[in-house]
Amino acid sequence: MADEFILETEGLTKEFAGFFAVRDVALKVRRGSIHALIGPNGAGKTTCFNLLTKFLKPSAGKILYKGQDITAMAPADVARLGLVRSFQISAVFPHLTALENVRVALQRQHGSSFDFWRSKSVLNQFNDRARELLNDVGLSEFANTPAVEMAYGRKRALEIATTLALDPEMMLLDEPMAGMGHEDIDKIAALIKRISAKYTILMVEHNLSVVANLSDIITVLTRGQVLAQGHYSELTKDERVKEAYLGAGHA
Amino acid sequence: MTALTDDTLPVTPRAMRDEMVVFVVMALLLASVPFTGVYPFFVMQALCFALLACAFNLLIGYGGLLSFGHAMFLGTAGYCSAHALKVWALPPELGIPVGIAAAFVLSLITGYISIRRQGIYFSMITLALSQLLYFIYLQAPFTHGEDGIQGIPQGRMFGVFDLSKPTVLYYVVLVGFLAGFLLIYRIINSPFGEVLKAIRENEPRAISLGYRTDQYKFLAFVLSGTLAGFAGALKVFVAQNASLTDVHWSMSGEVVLMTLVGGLGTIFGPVVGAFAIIAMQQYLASFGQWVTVIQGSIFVICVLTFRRGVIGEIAHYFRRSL
Amino acid sequence: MPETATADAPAKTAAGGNILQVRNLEAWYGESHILHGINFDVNAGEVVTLLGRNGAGKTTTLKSIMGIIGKRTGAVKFNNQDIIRTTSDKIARMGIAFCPEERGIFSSLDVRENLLLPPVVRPGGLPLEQIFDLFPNLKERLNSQGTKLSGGEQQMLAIARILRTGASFLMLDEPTEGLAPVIIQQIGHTIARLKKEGFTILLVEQNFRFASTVADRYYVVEHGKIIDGFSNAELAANMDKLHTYLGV
Amino acid sequence: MQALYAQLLVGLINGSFYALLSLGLAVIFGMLNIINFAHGALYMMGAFVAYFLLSLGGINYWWALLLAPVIVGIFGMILERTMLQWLTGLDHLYGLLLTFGIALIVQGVFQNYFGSSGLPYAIPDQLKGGLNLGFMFLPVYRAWVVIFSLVVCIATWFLIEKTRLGAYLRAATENPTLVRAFGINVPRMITLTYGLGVGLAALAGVLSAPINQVRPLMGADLIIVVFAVVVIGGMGSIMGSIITGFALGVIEGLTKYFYPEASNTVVFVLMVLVLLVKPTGLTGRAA
Amino acid sequence: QDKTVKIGALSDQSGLYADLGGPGSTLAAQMAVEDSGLAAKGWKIDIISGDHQNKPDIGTAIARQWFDVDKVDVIVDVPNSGVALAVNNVIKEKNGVYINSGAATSDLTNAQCSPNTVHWTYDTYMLAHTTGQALVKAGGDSWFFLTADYAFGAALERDTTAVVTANGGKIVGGVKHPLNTPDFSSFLLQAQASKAKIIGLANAGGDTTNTIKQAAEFGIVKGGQKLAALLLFLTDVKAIGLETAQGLNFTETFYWDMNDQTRAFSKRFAAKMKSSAPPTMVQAGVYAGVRHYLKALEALGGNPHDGVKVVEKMKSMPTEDDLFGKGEIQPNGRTIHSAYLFEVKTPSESKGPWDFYKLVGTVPGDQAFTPLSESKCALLKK
Ligand SMILES: Nc1ncnc2c1ncn2[C@@H]1O[C@H](COP(=O)(O)OP(=O)(O)OP(=O)(O)O)[C@@H](O)[C@H]1O
Ligand SMILES: Nc1ncnc2c1ncn2[C@@H]1O[C@H](COP(=O)(O)OP(=O)(O)OP(=O)(O)O)[C@@H](O)[C@H]1O
Ligand SMILES: [Mg+2]
Ligand SMILES: [Mg+2]
Repeated sequence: MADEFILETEGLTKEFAGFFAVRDVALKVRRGSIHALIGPNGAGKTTCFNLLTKFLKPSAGKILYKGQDITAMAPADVARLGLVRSFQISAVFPHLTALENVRVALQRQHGSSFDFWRSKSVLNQFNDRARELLNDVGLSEFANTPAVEMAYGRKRALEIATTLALDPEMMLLDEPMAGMGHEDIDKIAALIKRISAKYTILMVEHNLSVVANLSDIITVLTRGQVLAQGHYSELTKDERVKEAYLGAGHA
Repeated sequence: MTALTDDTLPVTPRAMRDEMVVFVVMALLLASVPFTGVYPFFVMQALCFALLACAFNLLIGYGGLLSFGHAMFLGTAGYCSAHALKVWALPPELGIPVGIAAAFVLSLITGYISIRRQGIYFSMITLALSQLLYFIYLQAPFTHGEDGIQGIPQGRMFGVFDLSKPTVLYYVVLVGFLAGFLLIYRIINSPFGEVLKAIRENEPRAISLGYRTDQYKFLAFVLSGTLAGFAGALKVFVAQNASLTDVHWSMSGEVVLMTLVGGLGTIFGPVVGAFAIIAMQQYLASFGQWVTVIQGSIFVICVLTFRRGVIGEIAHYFRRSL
Repeated sequence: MPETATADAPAKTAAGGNILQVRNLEAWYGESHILHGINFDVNAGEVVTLLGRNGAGKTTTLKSIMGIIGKRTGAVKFNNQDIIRTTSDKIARMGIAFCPEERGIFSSLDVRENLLLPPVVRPGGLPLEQIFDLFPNLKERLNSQGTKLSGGEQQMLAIARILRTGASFLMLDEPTEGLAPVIIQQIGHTIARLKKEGFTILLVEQNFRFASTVADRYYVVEHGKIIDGFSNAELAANMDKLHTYLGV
Repeated sequence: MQALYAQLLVGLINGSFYALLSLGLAVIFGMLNIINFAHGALYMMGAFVAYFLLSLGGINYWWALLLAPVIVGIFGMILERTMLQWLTGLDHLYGLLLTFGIALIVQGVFQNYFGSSGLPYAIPDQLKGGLNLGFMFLPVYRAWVVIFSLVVCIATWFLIEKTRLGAYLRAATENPTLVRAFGINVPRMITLTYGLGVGLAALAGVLSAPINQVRPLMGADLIIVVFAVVVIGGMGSIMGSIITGFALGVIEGLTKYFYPEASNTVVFVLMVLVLLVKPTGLTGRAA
Repeated sequence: QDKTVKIGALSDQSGLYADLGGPGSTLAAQMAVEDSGLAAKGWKIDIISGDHQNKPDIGTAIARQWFDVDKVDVIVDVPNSGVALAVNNVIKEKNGVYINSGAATSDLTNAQCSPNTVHWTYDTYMLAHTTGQALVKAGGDSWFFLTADYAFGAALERDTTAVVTANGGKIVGGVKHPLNTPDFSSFLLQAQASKAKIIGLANAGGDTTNTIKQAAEFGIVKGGQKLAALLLFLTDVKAIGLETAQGLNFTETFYWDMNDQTRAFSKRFAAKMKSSAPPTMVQAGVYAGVRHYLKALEALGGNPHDGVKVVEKMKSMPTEDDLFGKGEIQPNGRTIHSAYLFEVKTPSESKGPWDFYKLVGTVPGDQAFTPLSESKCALLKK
């Protein structure tokens, strides 16, 4: 059933001058699920994301999104299909305010983005929605703060709000919790949980408690290849996963 | 290329009101020039360069693209308008569009070639293209090589306005400038302008939001080039000649200087910068040999002490965007 | 190259003696006043952790000690020498090494060059083999461009390169960010070992669980001030307070 | 055919000037991230210093070859210390404008005192005369220029790419604060490097004094072409600029033979083509 | 009658032409005013100077402002053909007086002539004509051209070719080089290979001096070929040095060491120059032009502030001064006076810092300049 899986890859491979960062990965992401991609550092998770969102060209393999082959598409077009990513190193528009950051994303769907002859006050129609989104990630008091002046954790939150603004069908989150305080982690985790009702989420995360609590299914990647797949409870028992990722000391 | 515009302030409704006030003041001041005894030719020349600098600023200040070949639009439009007026004997209201159209076509071509290059390479490829064009114009018969096209008739606009009358010409140029300025202001504060700023800030992020960023940069390039062409077409009426100076790389450099002196990425900065530089050139002309030294010192002082430019510093002081 | 000088332990101050004293440290980014009087001490051979919420000023504290915040006042004494006005290159030469939170991997250098970049300031740094034992990924990717490493690998590289310099006082800003659990455990072991070898470590951590496995003492930073401090032994008793401070 | 050999050789000679000049620019850009528009003016100063050494101090060409780069290098270091230093971390544009301003000042001052038509500088006696190669008459001085510049280019390349210095410099360009926090006196290193780059320009100036007029504007005419060389080679790439420098000299030489009118333009055509195919120049890193 | 006059010396004060015009031209104009003795007769004569930076639009802007704001009556000098032609239009429009000395283009008195303009000193036609004719007559009957690839170079080459072939010489080849070429060795090799007796340099400024310098390096003159520079000034020779420039042939209309009058003037002039240089022919032309202009005003009894009227008066009076001797201004605005072919001395022949030239031949004015019959000037059709 094509509809069951929103995203599928077959034999996805990326080679950098003889080094295989991703090798022959077959990934199936179920619609509406939170799918976690974990693995030791350098396993190829970010590279996978880059391949899926077309920021890198695959050396081999095929990517199907909603049954459509997107292997040869341009990155912006993939985003337009509703497959949107966040970045591992936080990516915001530093000199725009938080509100403007979100608005830029909202504006894209509106289709007036090439209108250079219109006043930008037409964009005010997005303000309410933007505030709502900021509120969701706990940034409502920072609406008029330029992103550059925000602490790191808040930038991450802002980035998520911006991604949400696109109302994507599927979100790829690369370490959304990295560098956040505990409080924020809980907040964002709750947020992800909440939005997962509407969106499919593929997420890379090293924070195990987050992975454990949130994800429906987990794929473990090592050295570019899929090592195992399953639920958190199953994987913690898997010796290979323990050795490669969790570490001997893991309870 | 973020360090250039680090001080950009978010535009609030209050800021926009400030800007409108300043604009009205500027327009009134300029409109009253013929009654003040200020030499109108000087102001007209400055207005043309101000428009050019504003067009250039659209690309660098809001698109983050430093073009080092903007003189090619100025010069091309100038040559084409001049040719249309002198050889084809078109009236001014048609001569100007000819120049603008030429700049438009040129910006389509050069934009297509250059827009995908990044940072310094973008600057260099625009420089290379403008140098190529310079050599072409040096050879092409219709430009009359280093002599330039001289003695261009100013004619009557729409058959009524006699442009050889300084005051009439002045108001025509002023209207042209204000129209161009308002258009640029509108572009900056349009939905398109917002996206442009976002791209300048973080291009990969903009792509990941689904923007085909090359298309936005291309449009910005074409708008900027065409408006620069408008400045070039107006300038023909003021200088009554079209020469290689306008396509030389040092002219491109001068535009950068004007914008920088006034304040990169500020709305009124390029206007102030253009007036300052043109005034300086006029005034220094009598200093003879020391011109280059003085000009050089101004560059140095400007970069070292008020990097935000005149308007940039003022705006920063009041925490407003201007 | 002194990479081979394994035997020499880093120059120690009198065991347990006070190696770093921070008094009334204030710091500014441009106009904004970030630190409002930080006071704390680090004793030689200790691992001290700064805890605090996002934006509390932890990173700023480390940077101020390192001398890379433009405007700072107060007193920072390292080995009884006041370094508040000293430039960062001299501070580094005195034996303080800093691993920044944004990692600071150089994209124009390959991994090997990145690793060998910081000059050895005194004998006693870890030899390369040991570093590769700790971080096997690095050995494999020695010739790739620094910033082409994965996020976690960059973090490893950032830590690795200061281990070789022989500096005896390490400041690590969130060293576990973005690392897989296996590696975090390894870093924990490394810190323990470095401590045994006489290094002093000042740590900034969000990952409280990790911090609690390595630290001797904690300070809590809030709004640019140290608001509390306790030792590992007092940890259990202070859990409630920590909860309110950090929301753990 | 013989004429062609001659053109190739002559092209190589010009190439060695391009290589030396673009090398200095590449060092300064690649290491300090400054687009040194004053390069042409400093090249000119090199030639002038050689002239002064000879006419005022009676110091001959060989000493000038050593002294002029040192003197101009020191001048460059003063510039760096007093002005360029304040621009670290800012956009390229500011460095470019500042050095452009400096170039105007230097050129203006020289023009005021020495006029624009220039001063003569004779070829040193040891290098006078020429070799008859059969297909052409090769002035000994030109042969010397090629060999000497090759040696200097390779030595500089070695210094930058094969010693630690290069790594420090590149790292310092990206993040001076951090490199400094590793214990390296970044400001001093940068000053010295700028001095080196400027010294290379001055060296080229001394080399060219006997061939070209010692004129205040001698560098201004050349600088844009040299920029193009650096861009084609890939901004900041040392080897790239050396090779492109020599190659461009040859290509230009051939153009001068087959289609002389285009010999000034060919470099820009080349630049556009190269950038279209390789967006960061032949060997450049991403900007 | 109004006895106030304002003279504007518009020149390149800092660029390529600053040495041959520039501040020296302003000085020449000042000396002309002093020597006229008009101040003693109640005239008030002011001089202002400007730098056109070799840019036509700066030149025209200054000119326009001088007329509109500063009430200038006459603009003098203006080297650089492009600027000179642009300024020509402004002066015609404003009905001022234009005494051009620095520009080479013969268009000023030909296709683009104006009733307000007098062109002193030299032009391309004269240069080509004198040099070409004299050299062919001296046996230089095969020519190879090194031509700057723009209108000015082309005009020089065209005019010289006409003279050379008319006198029985032939052109064996040529190469067009771009403006501001730093290195000429490629072109010189081609010239050398052509075996032409004369290598004609149809270029200017730095291009010419570099060619000459590099020609010496490649042993061109030693190999028996001669260089003929079609446009060269005293200051250029100084810059190249006699060692390199010796034997070079070219034309000028004024040289400081021609006779007692020129020497006396040059001595006074050099004393006031920062560089102690004697006047170039362009500066001499400014002096002579201003002197003649003032004579015309005096003859008119006052300044009518009417350019056409003054220029008509100037044309109606024969010219005579210490520097160019006797001459006249033709109806098209061209000043006619003798032209001289010089050869550069060898270092051993030279006796002083500026002792550079040997006189090789003299061409009377009526033969040196464009014959009126060939002129396309509209003023002649009346
Ligand atoms: N552009 C590139 N060129 C060369 N090698 C690369 C490139 N990008 C990634 N790599 C290599 O591919 C491997 C996988 O990197 P990737 O960023 O996908 O890891 P990751 O799983 O996201 O790790 P982390 O958890 O540390 O972020 C790494 O070893 C990295 O060095
Ligand atoms: N470059 C800067 N300019 C202005 N303000 C800054 C800058 N860097 C940090 N700040 C501000 O300084 C405060 C303290 O920042 P700091 O980085 O020290 O926090 P932190 O405790 O390390 O937080 P985190 O856990 O998020 O890293 C924050 O409010 C932040 O917004
Ligand atoms: Mg990753
Ligand atoms: Mg921090």
